[in-house]
Amino acid sequence: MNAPTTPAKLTPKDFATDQEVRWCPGCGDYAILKSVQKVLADLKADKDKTVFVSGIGCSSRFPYYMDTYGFHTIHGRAPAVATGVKMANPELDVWIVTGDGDGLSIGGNHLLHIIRRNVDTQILLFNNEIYGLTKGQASPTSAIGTRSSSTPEGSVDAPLDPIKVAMGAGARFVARTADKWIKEMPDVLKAAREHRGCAFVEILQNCIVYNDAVFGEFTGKEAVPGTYIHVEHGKPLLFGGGRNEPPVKGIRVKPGTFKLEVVTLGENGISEADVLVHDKTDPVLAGLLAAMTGPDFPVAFGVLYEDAAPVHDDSVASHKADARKKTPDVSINALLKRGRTWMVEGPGA
Amino acid sequence: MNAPTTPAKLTPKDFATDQEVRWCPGCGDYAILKSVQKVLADLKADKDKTVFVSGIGCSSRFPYYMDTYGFHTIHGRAPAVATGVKMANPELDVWIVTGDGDGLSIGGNHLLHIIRRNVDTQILLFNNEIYGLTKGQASPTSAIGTRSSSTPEGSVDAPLDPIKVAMGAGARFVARTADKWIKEMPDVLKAAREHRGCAFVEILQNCIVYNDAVFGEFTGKEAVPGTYIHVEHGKPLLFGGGRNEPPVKGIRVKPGTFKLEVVTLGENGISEADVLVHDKTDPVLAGLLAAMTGPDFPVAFGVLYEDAAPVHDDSVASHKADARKKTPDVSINALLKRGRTWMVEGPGA
Amino acid sequence: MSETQTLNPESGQGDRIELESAVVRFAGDSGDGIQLTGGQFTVASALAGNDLTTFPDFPAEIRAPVGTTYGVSAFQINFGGRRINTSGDAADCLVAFNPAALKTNIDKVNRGGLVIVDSGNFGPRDLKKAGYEVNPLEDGSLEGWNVVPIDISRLTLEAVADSGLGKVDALRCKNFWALGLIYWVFGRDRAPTAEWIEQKFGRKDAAIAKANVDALNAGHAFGETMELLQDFHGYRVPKAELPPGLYRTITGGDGFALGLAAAAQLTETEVVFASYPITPASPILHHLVKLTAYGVTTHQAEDEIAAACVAIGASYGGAIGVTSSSGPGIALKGEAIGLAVAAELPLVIINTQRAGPSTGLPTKTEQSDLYQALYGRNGDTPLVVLAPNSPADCFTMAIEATRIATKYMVPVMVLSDGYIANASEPWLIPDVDSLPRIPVTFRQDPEGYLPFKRDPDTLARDWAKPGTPGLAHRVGGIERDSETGDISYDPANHQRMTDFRHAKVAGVARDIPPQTVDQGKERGRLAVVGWGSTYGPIKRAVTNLRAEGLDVSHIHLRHIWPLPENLGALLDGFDQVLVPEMNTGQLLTLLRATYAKPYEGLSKVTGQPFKIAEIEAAVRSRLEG
Amino acid sequence: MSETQTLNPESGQGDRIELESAVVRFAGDSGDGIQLTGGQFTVASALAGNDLTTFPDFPAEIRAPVGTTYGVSAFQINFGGRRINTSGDAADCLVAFNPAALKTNIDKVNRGGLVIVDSGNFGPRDLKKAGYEVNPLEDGSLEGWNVVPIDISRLTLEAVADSGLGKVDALRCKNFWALGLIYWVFGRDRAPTAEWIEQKFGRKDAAIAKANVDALNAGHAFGETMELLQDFHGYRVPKAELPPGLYRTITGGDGFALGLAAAAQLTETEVVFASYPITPASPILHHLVKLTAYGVTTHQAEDEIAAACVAIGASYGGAIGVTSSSGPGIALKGEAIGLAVAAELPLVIINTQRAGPSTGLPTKTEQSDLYQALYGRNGDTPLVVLAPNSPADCFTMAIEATRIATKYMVPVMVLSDGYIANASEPWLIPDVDSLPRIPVTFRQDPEGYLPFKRDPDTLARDWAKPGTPGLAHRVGGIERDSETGDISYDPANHQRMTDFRHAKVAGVARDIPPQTVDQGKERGRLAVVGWGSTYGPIKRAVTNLRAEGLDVSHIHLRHIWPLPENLGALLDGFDQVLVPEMNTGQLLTLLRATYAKPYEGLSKVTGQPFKIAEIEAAVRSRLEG
Ligand SMILES: Cc1ncc(C[n+]2csc(CCOP(=O)(O)OP(=O)(O)O)c2C)c(N)n1
Ligand SMILES: Cc1ncc(C[n+]2csc(CCOP(=O)(O)OP(=O)(O)O)c2C)c(N)n1
Ligand code: SF4
Ligand code: SF4
Ligand SMILES: [Mg+2]
Ligand SMILES: [Mg+2]
Repeated sequence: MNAPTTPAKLTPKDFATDQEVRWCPGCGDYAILKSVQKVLADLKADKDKTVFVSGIGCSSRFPYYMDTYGFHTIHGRAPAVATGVKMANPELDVWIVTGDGDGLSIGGNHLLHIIRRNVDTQILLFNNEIYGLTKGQASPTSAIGTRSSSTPEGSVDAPLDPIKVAMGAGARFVARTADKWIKEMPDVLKAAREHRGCAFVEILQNCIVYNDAVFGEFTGKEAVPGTYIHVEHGKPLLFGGGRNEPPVKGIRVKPGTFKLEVVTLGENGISEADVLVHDKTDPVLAGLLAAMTGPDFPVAFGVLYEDAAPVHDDSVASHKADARKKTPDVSINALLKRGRTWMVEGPGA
Repeated sequence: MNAPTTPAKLTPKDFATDQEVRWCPGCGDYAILKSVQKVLADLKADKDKTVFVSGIGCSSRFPYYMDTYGFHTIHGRAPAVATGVKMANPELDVWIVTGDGDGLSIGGNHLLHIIRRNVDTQILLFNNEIYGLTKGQASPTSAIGTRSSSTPEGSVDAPLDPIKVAMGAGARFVARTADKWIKEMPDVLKAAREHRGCAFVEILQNCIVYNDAVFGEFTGKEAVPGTYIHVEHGKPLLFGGGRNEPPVKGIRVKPGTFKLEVVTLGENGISEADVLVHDKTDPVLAGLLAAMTGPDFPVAFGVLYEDAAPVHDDSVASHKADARKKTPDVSINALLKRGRTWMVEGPGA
Repeated sequence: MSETQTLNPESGQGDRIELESAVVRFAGDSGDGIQLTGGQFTVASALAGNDLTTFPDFPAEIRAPVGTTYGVSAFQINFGGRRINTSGDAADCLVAFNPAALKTNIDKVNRGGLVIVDSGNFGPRDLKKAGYEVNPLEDGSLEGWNVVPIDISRLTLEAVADSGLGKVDALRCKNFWALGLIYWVFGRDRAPTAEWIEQKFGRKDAAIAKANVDALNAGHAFGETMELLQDFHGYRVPKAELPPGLYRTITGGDGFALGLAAAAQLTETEVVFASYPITPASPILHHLVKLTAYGVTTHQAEDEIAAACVAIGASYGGAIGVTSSSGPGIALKGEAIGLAVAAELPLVIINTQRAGPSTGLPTKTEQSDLYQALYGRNGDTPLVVLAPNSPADCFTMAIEATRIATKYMVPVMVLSDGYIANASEPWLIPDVDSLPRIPVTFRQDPEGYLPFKRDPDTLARDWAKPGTPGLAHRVGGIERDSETGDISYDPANHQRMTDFRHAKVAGVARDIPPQTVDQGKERGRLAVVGWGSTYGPIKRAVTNLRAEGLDVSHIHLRHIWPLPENLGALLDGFDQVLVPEMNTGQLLTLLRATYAKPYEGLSKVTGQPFKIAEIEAAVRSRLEG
Repeated sequence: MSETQTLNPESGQGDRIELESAVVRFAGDSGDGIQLTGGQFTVASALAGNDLTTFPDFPAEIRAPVGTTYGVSAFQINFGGRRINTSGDAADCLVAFNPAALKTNIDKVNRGGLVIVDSGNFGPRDLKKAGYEVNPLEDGSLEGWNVVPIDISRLTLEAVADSGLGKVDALRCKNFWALGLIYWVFGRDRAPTAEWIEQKFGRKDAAIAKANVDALNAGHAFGETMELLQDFHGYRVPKAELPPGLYRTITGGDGFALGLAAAAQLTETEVVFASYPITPASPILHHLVKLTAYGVTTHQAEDEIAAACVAIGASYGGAIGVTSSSGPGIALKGEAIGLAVAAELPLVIINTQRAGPSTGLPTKTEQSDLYQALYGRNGDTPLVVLAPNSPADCFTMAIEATRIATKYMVPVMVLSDGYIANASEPWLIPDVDSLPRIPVTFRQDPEGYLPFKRDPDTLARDWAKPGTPGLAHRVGGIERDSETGDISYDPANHQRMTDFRHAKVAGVARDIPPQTVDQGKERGRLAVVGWGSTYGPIKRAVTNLRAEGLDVSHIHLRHIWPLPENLGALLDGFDQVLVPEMNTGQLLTLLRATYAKPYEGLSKVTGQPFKIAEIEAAVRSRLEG
């Protein structure tokens, strides 16, 4: 046949629906939507084989804006629904979109278990450290002291660290990016999509209405140099130079401890060679990088951890294949007759 | 008054109810029950101020056998019920008893959040790596390959590590013990009770009926020397000598990595001084110790991590105190009249 | 005759036209200060002695782009010289700040009504954003209404010209300009609003305060000096005859929050309120977090199941456990509520219903969770169900729920809805000290204590607080021995306990007021039986129909389960029974099942409250047909 | 006359006494192999041509200490030469292996019944463990029964003396010794059991196999040579007239598992079964995990909510999503089921009911989740409810549920219970190839595809599988436009969709068989209306009463919602309608609400099935009173 087999070049618009996008003007969700659409276009994704599954929240409106298959489910349960979708059809490329409330408050248990099972999906957790859709209550990731409609005097409970939770559940891919890292986000999303297994991506997202600017200092164009680091596997952990400037600082292990420390290049004879090289297969390093916060440390972005492990889809498939192999006759009639049976003869017999 | 104010010496029996204990003969739960009763007796606990809250499972029958206050709730929800008990009366000493299914399958979310909030309770998670009460299905901690009524061909999903999950949620006290460590368990339980905040204790427990002997090699009297280590804060990580024998091995950091390694004393010039000293305030070390498994490493028991942090009970209390301070008149009548009001005059006016 | 009365501005004679009641609606962008404007008009009307009901109509979106139809926020008030029962079937007067507001609200205005439009916002871009192809002010499409286009934006800028404010800030004053105009229309006093403005902005920014007051005065002056319509000199809405005393406004969310605080005081027992945010239930939490000093501890749980369990744990611990949510969240609590029934602990569950099924229409009202309240749990699991009929009644019902829950050691479900939650009405502030105390006794005596022994009268077991010496005991969800509370698999015991649970709830019927007829005779041709937020439209419809001479009575249930003991006999006195509900017939099912009589339902499931006219039509068709 | 017939051994004349049917009960420690013994007796009875029903009575504890009353395991079989409907009100013959078994089971034996006791186990320690202060074999307390103490333990040891087995292993053969004796009592063939023993143990350990066969033969020989009772020569239970064909036994768990596998084949669509373990529902999962090859993928989820959501996701993905649990677990699924109703996806939900409320009595049977099935969700959320009436009917109903779910794009709730789950009955194996196919079509054509456009007949929307080119679409729980499926807040649309959901489920009534009368006339004095597992006792009771000449009919519902279209008219033909249920009257509520007639209930909530005699008495009191 002469029909072209590779699809024509796709653009982000090819993945946009006709639905008006209804996030607040200035919401960080817009940038993430654009980025996901761009990544799918860049990767020439087949939109008929792509499914977005979400829970409930501002972030979870995401599927309505993606011209792919989509399921806007109920609060916190997207990982379970997505697992079912994959069980029905493992060939689908399934993305889960969730929020800090959806994924870590009501949905915490499902998040743990989809990660544990390593279902081959991408989880995008939009972390704005607040409940957006229900008008601004504190969320389990809200920093201590966050004033909100449910914590007018400031929240008191320690927040969860999404990446720490994911690693605690045994995640084999964890990454962090932010709405404002427009240039950097696509690569992180691509890496997540390429990873076989459950890829967990925390996306820091600004809620302009209820929790504005909590990530302002260390994300995007206006970020303060030294407050963030983009990590890359095999590259030294250098940062601090500002946009398009050479780095001035590095990270190394504080000798004799399990702790990291920030060093300044050129000070006390420190050179690039003294700086730790990022090894994304080291879970301890990933944990330490994820835990870095200001003012003493830069906040880390990029793929913090990736290491392959058996994938749920494959174990289900091989279990099916084994079963078929062991059962030459799969007719139900044969099945029903298995085991102890007896004949009752008719009255004529 | 001349009445004695210190209670007479208590014995474990003082904490036993008249209910016949109905676990299977040989179940590891008996030893844990004894140990808890002993600890409360040793500590002269006030049984009227002690509450055991459990979910559902064999393990969760525990409260019926403790002559204290007790609440056998519903599957997976004990942490939430316990939080409520503490909110009503923070002076109570609340113990949560849960299983690997109860606490990490259906109850995973509540476990995350009680730990995050640091509610001052002790969580005893009886880990038998199986669902006992429902007759032996695989649990989220079952080792890969576990044959059970729900996984006749062996389970395929990676298990959760309870301690890793707890640390992922930000636990400030984690410990591990086992039903068969009869001598060692009480100290771990005492440490948990002394800890202000949420103390998480994983107790390896043998289910003789559905998952017999999975911990046999490295727990109790018959344990193989070298397969286990009891850690103690400030003491070198030595092990391997067997019962009442001097240790022959140690643990140290593999130089230049975030990994541990086992060294043999006396080999290659290794002496006790080269061995790592346990620091229970180091979360990275705790994570590494918790993750140790055979055959290359011993399984670690004892208090792996402890580090104080603000406690939920205190923040609730201080929030209440602040509110009272700010509100001199707490009469409802005054409250109702706050804000915009207006008089409607009677017809006579 | 409807609750509201169509204006007839042409009839004016230089004097203000007297209206029995009027409905005013403000509509604009979320950023236009609509709710605040409505709130000020409400206070002014209350101070003018009117009875009133208000209802905010928020956009479903958090903050939509400026000028879009889905970003329109509206506020409606019905006020009058007689008792006001609803926020009005339709408006007599609309103030629309932009084309989108006009477009989405014009259908809510009675034909012939006054429509004031800020024509300064009707440029091509504004029209396009609202989806108008032609300017509706010019194409004759608004012929049925008395449309008054005023360039409010420009007039506001002029009015505050010497304030020193920049244009953006100056334009922010236009809601007060419009409010001033409407104050003139209805002859309202500006002083309290001016005072309020001073208080709110004065401290921070005197210039802003002054500008807003200037705008208010300018709008008012515009009304006085310009003729809005020919020979139109404004309206006069007389004072209503209200019981004398001190008043405030109250929403359903306020009612529950204040009622729970009052219940803590009346029981002298701490309330632990645990919930997870959800629309439209969250306002109760938002209010209660500020009432910690009054003996209410709040807890935002990780999910609804946890919230219910925290409340149950608190009740076990000796506090009054309360949990609150809306339909989907209540669905999640079903298993835990069963535990409270089994363990026989007090528990108050508040469901602010919204349109379902599933996520449904979160911001819209419905009464479709009655089935769930009555039956939404495994097992034979009876509990008590109450339903306030207005925002103020939420206060009363919070106390009543607490009384029943603690007296009978039983969960009580209180059904509110999105309308009650957000509607606001004037409330004669009660004297809580004069309300009956709710005696709560905790068992103290270890002698003869049996955890499941019952009070022979109420069938309630004793409430024994952990920490009490000598009362250590165990409870749980497995069937319990009917005295010791120990696990019991005995068949006869299970039957006995099932019967106890049933009889205990049934017995509450002896402890509630007999059902009265709200309006009309005790026997007759037709009884309209309602529950919850349909109270207002049914009441007004029945008033209207009775005024016409129709033989119809209104019975409104506030205690839904158990039903009042006399209800069956009462209903037997009517030839027909009509049950209007914002669901497909849920109370109807209960009544038919209980009394085995062929009562009829009137169902409306649009997410919108009943209109008075709809009830009237349904009754009429049955009595006149 | 009851389902079972009291034995009168004295009437023997050297010949076997002929019995129409008999009930035998085996009871002993969990370790005594009771269930296995019962299973062998069942096969032998089936091979002898009897109809039968069996019911295992497991201890609530996993493995209690030896000799305790709460560690007793029992097995009851009712078998006969006529159709057998229940496992029997009471036993005619009990085999008790120890004092605890005697103590807990003697009340389940008819007065005058044969009680065979292993007197070798009645030492002081054994008696004490069972809580006997005096040996009941000696204190005259068993006078009402024909007690035959035999030192089975000693006789077994003697019988297998030359097997080379140690004492412990040798004693393990005593169940076969007793079985041999019972085989003699009822004239059963030992050969198939001997064969089975060979197969089971022969390969691993020939000595054990031989010892068990020796014990079996010795027990039998003992019966032949010793006189158990004076002039007692055993019983003869004739063959039943059964439809000819190949039979097997089936439990409710088997029925569902095999039925779902058949449904996968009949629909040519994969089934994804997701559940979380819970008593008594787990056997379905345990069976299905072995049927992967037949197109059923199983998933043990982290909790019930996840299980429901995995099934819903699978249905969205184009498989048939099935989830299963028992009451408390179903309570947790309520919110998710609402999503399936809203998204209009097929979903089969199996509830194996147990005694509630809350954790209740997990191992005991009840029908108290009907309310929850019908009403246990937020919103107006109708779905289809079915109820199999026997273990074998679970097979049929699994297929019927799949048919309705996929044809109407709707959740179907199937209500089984603990009795059906564990009871076992002979089943004439159907030819699945001859069952009607269930056509499932997935939308392929992108032309004109509208996700919520409906088939005008069924009102079902199209099922469009992700992966299908050109059909990309979004669904969700927020109210959807009635054609495009996009979010819609339009009031009229919400009413339309509410009406569609209602009408779609109501329309299923046209697609199910009209209600028939199971037994008796179509009009008359009294109809007994049952559902689910009460089928057996009602059927036998009505048979008995009709034989006595009483004018009573039996109607049994298998389609509970919607109700069959003709049901109302059918019930109108009876003066009285009596609704027996193992709950406080849940079907009764539905019927009274639907038809507004004062039907009466008969409630039993003990965790135990109805006895035939209880139904008989209730009917009699109404017809004779
Ligand atoms: C069962 C249930 N509980 C509660 C809600 C209300 N609810 C909707 S979204 C949400 C939280 C949203 O927060 P997050 O997940 O952080 O998303 P965001 O809006 O911030 O993107 C809540 C509590 C619901 N829809 N369903
Ligand atoms: C809502 C609900 N789902 C399921 C069950 C059934 N169930 C009871 S205990 C249990 C698991 C027990 O496992 P685990 O927590 O490991 O305790 P163990 O018995 O092993 O001590 C399950 C699934 C239940 N009682 N309630
Ligand atoms: S509320 Fe916050 S998160 Fe939600 S759309 Fe608005 S800005 Fe975005
Ligand atoms: S089943 Fe296992 S865990 Fe449960 S009581 Fe028996 S031995 Fe213990
Ligand atoms: Mg958020
Ligand atoms: Mg377990």
